[in-house]
Amino acid sequence: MSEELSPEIVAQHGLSDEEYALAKQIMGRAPNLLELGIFSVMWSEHCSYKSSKRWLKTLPTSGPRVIQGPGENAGVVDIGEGQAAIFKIESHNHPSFIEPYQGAATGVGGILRDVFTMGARPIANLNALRFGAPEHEKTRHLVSGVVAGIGGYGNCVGVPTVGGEVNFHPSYNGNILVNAMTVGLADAERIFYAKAAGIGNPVVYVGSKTGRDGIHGATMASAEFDEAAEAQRPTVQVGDPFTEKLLIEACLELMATDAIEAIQDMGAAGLTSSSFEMASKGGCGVELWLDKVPMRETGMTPYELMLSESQERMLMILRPGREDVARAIFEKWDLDFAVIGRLTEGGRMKLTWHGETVGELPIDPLAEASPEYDRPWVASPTPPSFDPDSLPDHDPAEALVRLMASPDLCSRRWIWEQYDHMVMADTLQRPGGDAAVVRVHGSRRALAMSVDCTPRYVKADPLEGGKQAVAESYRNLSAVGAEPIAITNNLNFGNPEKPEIMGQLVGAVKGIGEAAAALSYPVVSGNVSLYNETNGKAILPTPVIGGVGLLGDLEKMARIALAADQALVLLGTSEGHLGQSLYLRECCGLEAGAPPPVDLERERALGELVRSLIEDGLVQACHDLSDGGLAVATAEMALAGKVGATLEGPPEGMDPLAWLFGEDQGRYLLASRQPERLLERAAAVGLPAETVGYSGGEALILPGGGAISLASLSEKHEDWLPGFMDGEPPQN
Amino acid sequence: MKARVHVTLKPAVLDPQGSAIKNALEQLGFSGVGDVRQGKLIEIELNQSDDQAAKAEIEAMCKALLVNEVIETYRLELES
Amino acid sequence: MKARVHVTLKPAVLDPQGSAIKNALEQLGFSGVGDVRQGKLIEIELNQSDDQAAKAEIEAMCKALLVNEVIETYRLELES
Amino acid sequence: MKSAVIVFPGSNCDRDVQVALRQSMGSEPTMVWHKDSELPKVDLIVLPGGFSYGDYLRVGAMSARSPAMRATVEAAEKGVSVIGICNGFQILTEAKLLPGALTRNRDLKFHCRDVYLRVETSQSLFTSRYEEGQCLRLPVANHDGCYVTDDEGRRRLEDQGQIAFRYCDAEGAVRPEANLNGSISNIAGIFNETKTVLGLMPHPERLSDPALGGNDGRALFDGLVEAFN
Ligand SMILES: Nc1ncnc2c1ncn2[C@@H]1O[C@H](COP(=O)(O)OP(=O)(O)O)[C@@H](O)[C@H]1O
Ligand SMILES: [Mg+2]
Repeated sequence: MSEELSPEIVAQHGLSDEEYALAKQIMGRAPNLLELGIFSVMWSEHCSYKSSKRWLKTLPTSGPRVIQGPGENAGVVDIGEGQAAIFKIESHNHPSFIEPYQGAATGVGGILRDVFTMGARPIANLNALRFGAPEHEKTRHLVSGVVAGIGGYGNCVGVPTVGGEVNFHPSYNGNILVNAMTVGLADAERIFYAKAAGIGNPVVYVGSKTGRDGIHGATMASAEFDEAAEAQRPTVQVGDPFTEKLLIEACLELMATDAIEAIQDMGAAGLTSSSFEMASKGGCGVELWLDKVPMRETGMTPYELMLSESQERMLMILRPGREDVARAIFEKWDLDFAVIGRLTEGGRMKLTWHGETVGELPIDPLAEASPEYDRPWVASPTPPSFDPDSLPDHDPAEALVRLMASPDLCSRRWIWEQYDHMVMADTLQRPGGDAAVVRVHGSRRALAMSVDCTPRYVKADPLEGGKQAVAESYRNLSAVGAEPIAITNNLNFGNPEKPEIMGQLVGAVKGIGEAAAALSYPVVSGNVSLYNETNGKAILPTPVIGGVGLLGDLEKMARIALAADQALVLLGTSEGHLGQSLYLRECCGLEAGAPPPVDLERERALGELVRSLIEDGLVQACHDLSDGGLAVATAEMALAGKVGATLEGPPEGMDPLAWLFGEDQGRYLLASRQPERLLERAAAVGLPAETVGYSGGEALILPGGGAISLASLSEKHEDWLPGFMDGEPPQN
Repeated sequence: MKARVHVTLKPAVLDPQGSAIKNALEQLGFSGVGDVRQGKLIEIELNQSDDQAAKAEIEAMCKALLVNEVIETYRLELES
Repeated sequence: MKARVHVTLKPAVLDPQGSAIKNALEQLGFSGVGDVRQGKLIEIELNQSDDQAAKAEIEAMCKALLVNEVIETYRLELES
Repeated sequence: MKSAVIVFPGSNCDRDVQVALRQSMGSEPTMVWHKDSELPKVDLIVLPGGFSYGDYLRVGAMSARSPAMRATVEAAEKGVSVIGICNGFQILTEAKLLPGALTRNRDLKFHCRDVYLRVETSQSLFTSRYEEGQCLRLPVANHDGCYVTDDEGRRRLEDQGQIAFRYCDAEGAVRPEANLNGSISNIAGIFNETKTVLGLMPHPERLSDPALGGNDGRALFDGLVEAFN
């Protein structure tokens, strides 16, 4: 059927010699170009998870609430009253570096499709962003483009963007991270899966027409970066949020009928991976009539149609006789609708072009044979140590201002005000708190959500860093009063072929797994992004955790805003841990020491206590302690409430700066008018709690060093980002 | 003099606005409308009398700012 | 044939895009940049061979949809 | 009161305003598809916020030419009340039911945040439950909220009391600093000459429920219901 392809062509498709040999063995002959293209995308890191699979398998993925764990387009958890939350996070790192606006926008579009393809109406978007050093010449342009792109897409589709996180660090100079998360709501009885069934059933294509977009985008997304990346620019795609909005409405309308047997978005590797996944999950074969695919351009080839990554497309298997119902709905929404094939016996994929067979592959062997590597790894070196006693002395007030105005801690208002975070009129807690809270429409219940990772901890100790990311997520949800129910995760790492990078991945996944198990906080979905390197330099390991929690009654919810005349009660143990702290980095210029250890049993007990205190109405405001420790948490609560606060000195023998800025884990700051009740309740369950200050006035007063007026603190906190972005040339 | 930069999407790049305009025109009853593409028109006053110099300067501006070469191309027009 | 419609804001209407571009160009070190205005370029394929008819049709499209005469004006270009 | 909400492709506040109307009316508004050229007999037609047609070409331009909008224009000419919120306001100007136009925000950015509004008159169906000079807090969420019209147009709006809301500070003072998008004389919302048509950029439906952090929008819908019952 075809003679041997040249080694150059095989190499261009990113297949190793072993992989190519395996491909020939599976085919029983040499693949033709179309078939080779299919192998190359199916076996790319992005689609096959060949480096991470072995470790992902170790994650705890089940629990009483889990309806669907990893393996589908998104994870599904039971939230009671017959409803389910469906969510997932996904990276769009390389495309966003190449073209920030479109890269970020299409990232949002892609994760939305993963969620509504399962029958959920998307109700919230979040994003985890990592940029290079502020002084790097590309950073401003990238921030402005990525933020505009996320807003441009999310605002138009009408899904509120309610939360996220942003870090700046030189290790991301040439390789930013854009991770987008979508949370959706569905009827637990009406979840849609990708498992094809029903020999002879029609394969239906809906959405936008197929163009020559991002051909090889999937392979590019996992090829290590270098300056030559610039040359790959044309592989970037343009998103069409308007069409996506129509697609959401049309799909949900059709899902309300009984027409759909299976459905799958066309994400990375478009028609190839969507048709393969559906057929292999259903254990059947599929025949695709490629000339029937709606095309945007003339002269398109089968190869281009199978590999195109044009956005806003879905593939469905319809039940017999339901074509007209479906067609009518998509025509009503002015979307393309085409029957492009049918399910067949005997698991082969047959591709035809005007009646002539142009490619044929066995489905399961190809899927099963997809490579899985046990890559060599080495434990991460212990970070440089530092001598706490030799640290420069700082005025606490000045140090606090410096931290609150630093790139990683300053206000993100400039960003979230460019996102519509209120559309759908269910946003109970807007950006700026510990977790965003979105009401379950028409009910008294709500979902809390946040994305978290502290890459500097993970770099210093992948295991502790992995645990910490999950623990912080658990804390952020508990701090608003929500029961943490499940997580999604986005593993962003460098080149896994390097043992030290693989060591970071192995350590972080182990940490995430331990924490998820100890906190009954299972992993239900996720995504892996590897080869995040430029010219051989890797990013900080960044395993982002997206957490979702449930609030049974929206009246029983805590916020971070202080009011006057409240006592500040600190829950948890403070030892003044400065290793890897933001204070050490921003005020002492050191990225040193071990990260704060995480005591998972303690985290669980503290979370339960905090939630019960909020539930019982004993807490007027609550904030977990993280970057910047006690002083920063207090300052954030004061700014949110526009009321001052006074903090008392450290326990005997602790350095005041360590007390104020130490980042010991497992701590919450509670504001209450009945502090003694809190102390009793903590003592009753054997957890440490102490009153550390009180609210009131118009200034922040720190032990052993001065006061800062809220007004000036607020100004410094608010001004950094807009100031930094000022003078940014307008984006195309 | 005055320079006109016509910025258009590269031919293979999706143009959602263009297709939306085409559909709208058809719904308004205009027939025989083929492909529609929407681009930008940037008009720049330059105090530069020499055509060659002006051309070079505008081209530098396109590279530096006006054109997103990832997805766009441009055409230049000078008018004294 | 192909029609090009250049849609620009009326002189009296503020053009924040234009001024932002001007500022950015100056920040990038381009000197002698005067007024900058940003408009739209709409390219329409028409299967209409007669220039007069084409012109009339495009003008009708401008009135019906392409141009908001409250704030915009337009210029027409035909290319066979 | 009987009301209809027109759903355009890309509308995304249609459900939000439906909820607010239901809350004030105690009954359901009719949702009308943009392709329908017949409207039900109603007292109030609502054009919701969103990105109809993706905001492509010009905000509101394509929706303004839809069959449902042609019917809306006819109804408005017969005196039926019409309110356009955000994208709905943009559609109303494109449909010439309201003068002027809405253009890109002065700083070129999308703005999503609460703003303060001064109620310029309580002498209308839409503002009867507010006091003249009252200061409201309502969210905006738009990229093209900058209202423009020529001097003569502005004078006409002022002379005929057609300005409904102006951006102001927390104390209710209409100052340049409070003008977040560059709108002429801080205009956030305007009426037609007969005050039967209102267009405004802020979203009353987004703060008509204390659980969402405010209730200043509620009185607008309550006032309409009262007027029509
Ligand atoms: N880090 C991870 N942890 C758990 N599950 C993961 C992880 N990465 C990927 N998965 C799961 O693998 C499947 C394929 O992931 P992905 O290719 O990103 O999905 P899609 O193809 O829908 O974008 C999904 O079910 C996803 O949830
Ligand atoms: Mg998917």
